[in-house]
Amino acid sequence: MEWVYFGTCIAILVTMVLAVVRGVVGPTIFDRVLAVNMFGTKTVLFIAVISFLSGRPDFLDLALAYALINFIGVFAVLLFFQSRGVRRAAEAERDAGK
Amino acid sequence: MALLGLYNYFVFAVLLMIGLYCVLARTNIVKSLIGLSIFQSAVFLLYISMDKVDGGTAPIIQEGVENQVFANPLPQVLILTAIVVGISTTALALAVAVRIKEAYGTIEEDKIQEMDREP
Amino acid sequence: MMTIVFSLFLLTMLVIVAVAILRTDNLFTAVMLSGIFSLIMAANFFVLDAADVALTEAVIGAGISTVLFLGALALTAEHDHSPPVGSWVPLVTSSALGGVIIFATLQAPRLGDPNAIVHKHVAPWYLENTPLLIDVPNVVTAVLASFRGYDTLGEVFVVFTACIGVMSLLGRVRPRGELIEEGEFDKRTDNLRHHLIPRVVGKMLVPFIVLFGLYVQFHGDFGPGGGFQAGALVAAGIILYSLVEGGARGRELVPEWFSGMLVALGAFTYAAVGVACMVMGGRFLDYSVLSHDPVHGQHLGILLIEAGVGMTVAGVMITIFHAFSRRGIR
Amino acid sequence: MDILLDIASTVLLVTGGFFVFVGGFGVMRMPELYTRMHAASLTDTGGAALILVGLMLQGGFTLVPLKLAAIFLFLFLTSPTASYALANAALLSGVKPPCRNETGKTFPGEPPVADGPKQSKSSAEKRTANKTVAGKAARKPAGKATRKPAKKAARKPARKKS
Amino acid sequence: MTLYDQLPALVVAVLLFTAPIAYMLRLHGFPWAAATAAVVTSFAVACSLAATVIGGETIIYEMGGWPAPYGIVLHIDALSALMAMLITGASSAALIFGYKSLADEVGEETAPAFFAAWLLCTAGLVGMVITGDAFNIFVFMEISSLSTYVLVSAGPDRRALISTYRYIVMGTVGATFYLIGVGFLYMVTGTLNTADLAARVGQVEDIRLVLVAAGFVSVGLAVKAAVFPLHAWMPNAYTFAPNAVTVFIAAASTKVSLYVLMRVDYAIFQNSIANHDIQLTLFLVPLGVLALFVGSLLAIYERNLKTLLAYSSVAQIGYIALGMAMTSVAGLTGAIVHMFNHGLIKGGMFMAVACLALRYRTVNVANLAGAGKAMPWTMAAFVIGGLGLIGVPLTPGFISKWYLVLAALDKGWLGVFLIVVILVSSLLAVIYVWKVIEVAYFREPRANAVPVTQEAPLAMLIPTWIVVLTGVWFAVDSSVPVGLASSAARTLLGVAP
Repeated sequence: MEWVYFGTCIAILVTMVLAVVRGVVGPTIFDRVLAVNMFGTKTVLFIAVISFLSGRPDFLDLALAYALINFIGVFAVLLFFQSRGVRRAAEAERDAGK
Repeated sequence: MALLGLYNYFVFAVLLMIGLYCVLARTNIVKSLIGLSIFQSAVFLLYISMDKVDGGTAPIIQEGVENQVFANPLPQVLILTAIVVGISTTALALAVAVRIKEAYGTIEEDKIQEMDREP
Repeated sequence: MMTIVFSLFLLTMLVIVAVAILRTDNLFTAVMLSGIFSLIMAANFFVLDAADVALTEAVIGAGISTVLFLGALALTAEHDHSPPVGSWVPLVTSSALGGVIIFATLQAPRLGDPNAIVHKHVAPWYLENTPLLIDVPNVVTAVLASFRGYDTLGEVFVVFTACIGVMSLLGRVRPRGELIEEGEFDKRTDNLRHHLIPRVVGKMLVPFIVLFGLYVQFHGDFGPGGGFQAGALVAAGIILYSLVEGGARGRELVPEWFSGMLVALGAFTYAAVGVACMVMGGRFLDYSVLSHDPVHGQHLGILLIEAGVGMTVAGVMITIFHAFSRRGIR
Repeated sequence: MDILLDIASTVLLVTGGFFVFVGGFGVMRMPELYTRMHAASLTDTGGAALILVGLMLQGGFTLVPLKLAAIFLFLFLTSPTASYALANAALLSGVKPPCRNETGKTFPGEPPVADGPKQSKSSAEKRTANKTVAGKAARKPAGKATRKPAKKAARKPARKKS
Repeated sequence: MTLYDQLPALVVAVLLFTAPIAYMLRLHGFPWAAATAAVVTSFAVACSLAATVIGGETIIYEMGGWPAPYGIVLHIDALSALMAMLITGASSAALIFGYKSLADEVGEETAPAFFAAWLLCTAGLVGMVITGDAFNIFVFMEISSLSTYVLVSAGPDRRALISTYRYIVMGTVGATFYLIGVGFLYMVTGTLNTADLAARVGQVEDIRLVLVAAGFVSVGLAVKAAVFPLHAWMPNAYTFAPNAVTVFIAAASTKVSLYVLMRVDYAIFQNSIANHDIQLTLFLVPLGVLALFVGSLLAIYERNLKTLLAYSSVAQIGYIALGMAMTSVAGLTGAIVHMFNHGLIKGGMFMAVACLALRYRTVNVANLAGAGKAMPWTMAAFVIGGLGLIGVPLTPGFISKWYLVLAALDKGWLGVFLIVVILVSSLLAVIYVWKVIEVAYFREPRANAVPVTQEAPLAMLIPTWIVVLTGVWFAVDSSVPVGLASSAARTLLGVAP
């Protein structure tokens, strides 16, 4: 069973690398957000599998925490874009007023 | 193989370099702060690399399991402290950055320096 | 062996991400990448058997830090206009630094060496004596709260100081029009109320996050967790609510006087436990005197101070978040 | 019995790992944002589900499968929501699926499509609907044009935006 | 356990305990009162500790009742008691002094936060000097630094913000360097307790990591202490902080980092690294000499009085570095006495500057014309402080320079060179002090300037003069600081008293 876990871990790790590459390459900022989100999910899985691999399944709490936390970041990003759109519109209006 | 066992420390050194370079070379305040947090994270890596023991597991004692090898709990405790210290510094510095933006209208240090030079 | 393979992957990614952070001019990208950076770091901590640290790094580094950076970006600027080529001083300094460290660590014990001095001197004592003297399964909690409780006291006060600082820097402006009509909410930019799915799912998750935070708080003696992680998780729950429903609603849920009070009260609890130990005839922070049975006294002390830590951290994170989000309303 | 469980979870884990990898590959290779999102979000949920169920079979009658179920539930709720939120933010900011780029010749600087938010909202009424938007976007450039121009068209406006 | 046994913990505990209370109870005037009461109590405790340890004994207080290498212990000897006295004394003097000026500069709404930060800053500094644990020093260093950032950023000018930012960056980098050094030390010894470290570092076979650790710790602390090339954050931070804050941090905060540097270098590395005294000399003498010249010259060309004094501090830190570099009892005594005396001198001078700032608003030297007549008492205090900086006999500066010269006499040609340097830099100090005196006493105020006729209020003058006279008293009868310092120097060097 160990080797199956190990293999799964490696698969997840490779995916993580791919996500990181996407995050680094971009090109849009949304690609990076996507990479962060995907990376978060992969981390959850990675930790879940590894806690079985090391024989301490009681550490699944961590994976749970990651799943919850990962979500908040995406919300913050959404809010950020929303307020940025409004801010830019306001700036444009102000510039037009000049 | 011997070098592989030291890989953690090398990465620690590289991250430290990147962090310090970012702090020193960038004039943008927020960017410098991101560099500063990398710089601090690198130190976490140094400490946590020390705590690992071969065949060990996290230092949480399980009932009914004999002869377990545990990782060293002390560096973990220190780094728990250091992480919280790090976020405190970052939060404070970001608050200062926001105030700087409000007071100067920019967060580029070189521009601020120019503005201050004019009487 | 497996550890080394995993570490190889994770650490290399760490370096790649760090270089990318350094190279990008877009601050938003940098923040996103530093979120990834924290997650990799946390995964690496977990691989290196530091479960508590991994939890903290994930919650604080990837969660709260990202939110704070985004809040600050919204209030400052998104682009880094540093001149592309600076002087040679930073480059030389940092390369010298790296060179020195690599030179020195060539003699460091390899990763996981069981004969390293680190594992021979103080650490075994903690592992042996925790079951006898304190009797909690999580040795990290025991060291954190009791053996090195004074450090943790200091740390709580560091967080407290940060909160004071952020409040005195960003708290002076009173927001105008805090009382808002129901209809006004949808026009404001600091909430996600018109996004149906995120709103429903987000609000649904808030109680679970808070509940999970409480679980981490009180389960910290037995598994990874404790006051810091719990405080940060509870704060994350409240922050999620504020993101979805807007800062004003968030401040209705947890008023600022309450979170401020929570901060001071938590720090006060910790210091008061220390003083109480002195009054009852022990040393500062010597929980053994709190009860007739030393081990039971330790349990009681750890419970109390972890509660203090949790309160402070939760209060601080909420206060800081509110200070940033309120600043955005003009 | 044990061996059956082992085999079952091996199968699940291996397929799960494969799914996850395919997702990562898709995110790497797909030509533009929405298609990548499609690759990521589908396999995120699918691969995660398989792996978590595979682990659940190994957990025995303890708290462990329960925790795994909780993680599973959370991922199932949060992952699509996150994808929705992301797609919405991208659309609001003016990153458009390439099909529109080819026909309408939109260019950077133009305000976001007027029906952008509305459309994504109506499509969000059903969780799957939002995926089909991305799915269509993925298929079109592959079917119509050769791959390279589609890639270019998608990247050009995007790069300036970012 | 009697109260007497608990004193070591009380020095810090009182301050930490009061900080949240001062923050919570938002009554008018309460935060200031609570802070003052706590700081004065802590000062009293520090004095009684100093009385206990002046004979050369050491108090070990086990935090939480856990013995030394496993738990954290407080370690109080003559040196740490002296420093604790200096810090709490400076803090209480500055608080009492600042009752009026802080009320102007800080404002009612931020007062609870400000005074809580003040308490925490004092607690952090005291915690750093009395602890016997290398990592604990880091934690308390961060408490004191974060609260100093808060205090500095409370300054009225917008430049206070950018100075705070630079201070944060430098301070964090310094603290992180220290943390790296401690990490390496832990790697080779497996312990964090300073006494245990000192014993075990000597047994390390391969010295490379220890050397690098020593380097990191020293550089990190040098940043915090504003030792010459790393002083960049200091002048602006001093200039734009609220006046009472400048009094406090100028008197206490950099000294604490110097203290830790001294402690770590002498207690831990001196015994374990061969030729460490030569390395220390090579590291500190050039920096000290450069600091003396560069600091003094910058002070001569500076127009703002607060910045001028800040550059003078850079120079004075050079003296302390020189004293440390000489690795002899006399040299160390000189360095320690100078930490104490410079705290008194600079504290008094910044108090006088704060009085001037109250009436003149801008403290550009050029604006102060006629101040000698308008504010005779304030200027007199300033002049006495200035004489102390120069090192005129019967002022505190003389005692410390005397010991430095005595130490240099043992050092052969290097010593002669150092004596020349000390003399020249004293002459430079004459120039920058005279520059101020000349304007204040001998130049007529400009015609269009608003005439200042009022002396500073008594509530500020009395603390100023108390500090100045204490300085003079310790110069005339120097037995207390010199006694504590030489006993401390002997302990550090491991020489029997």
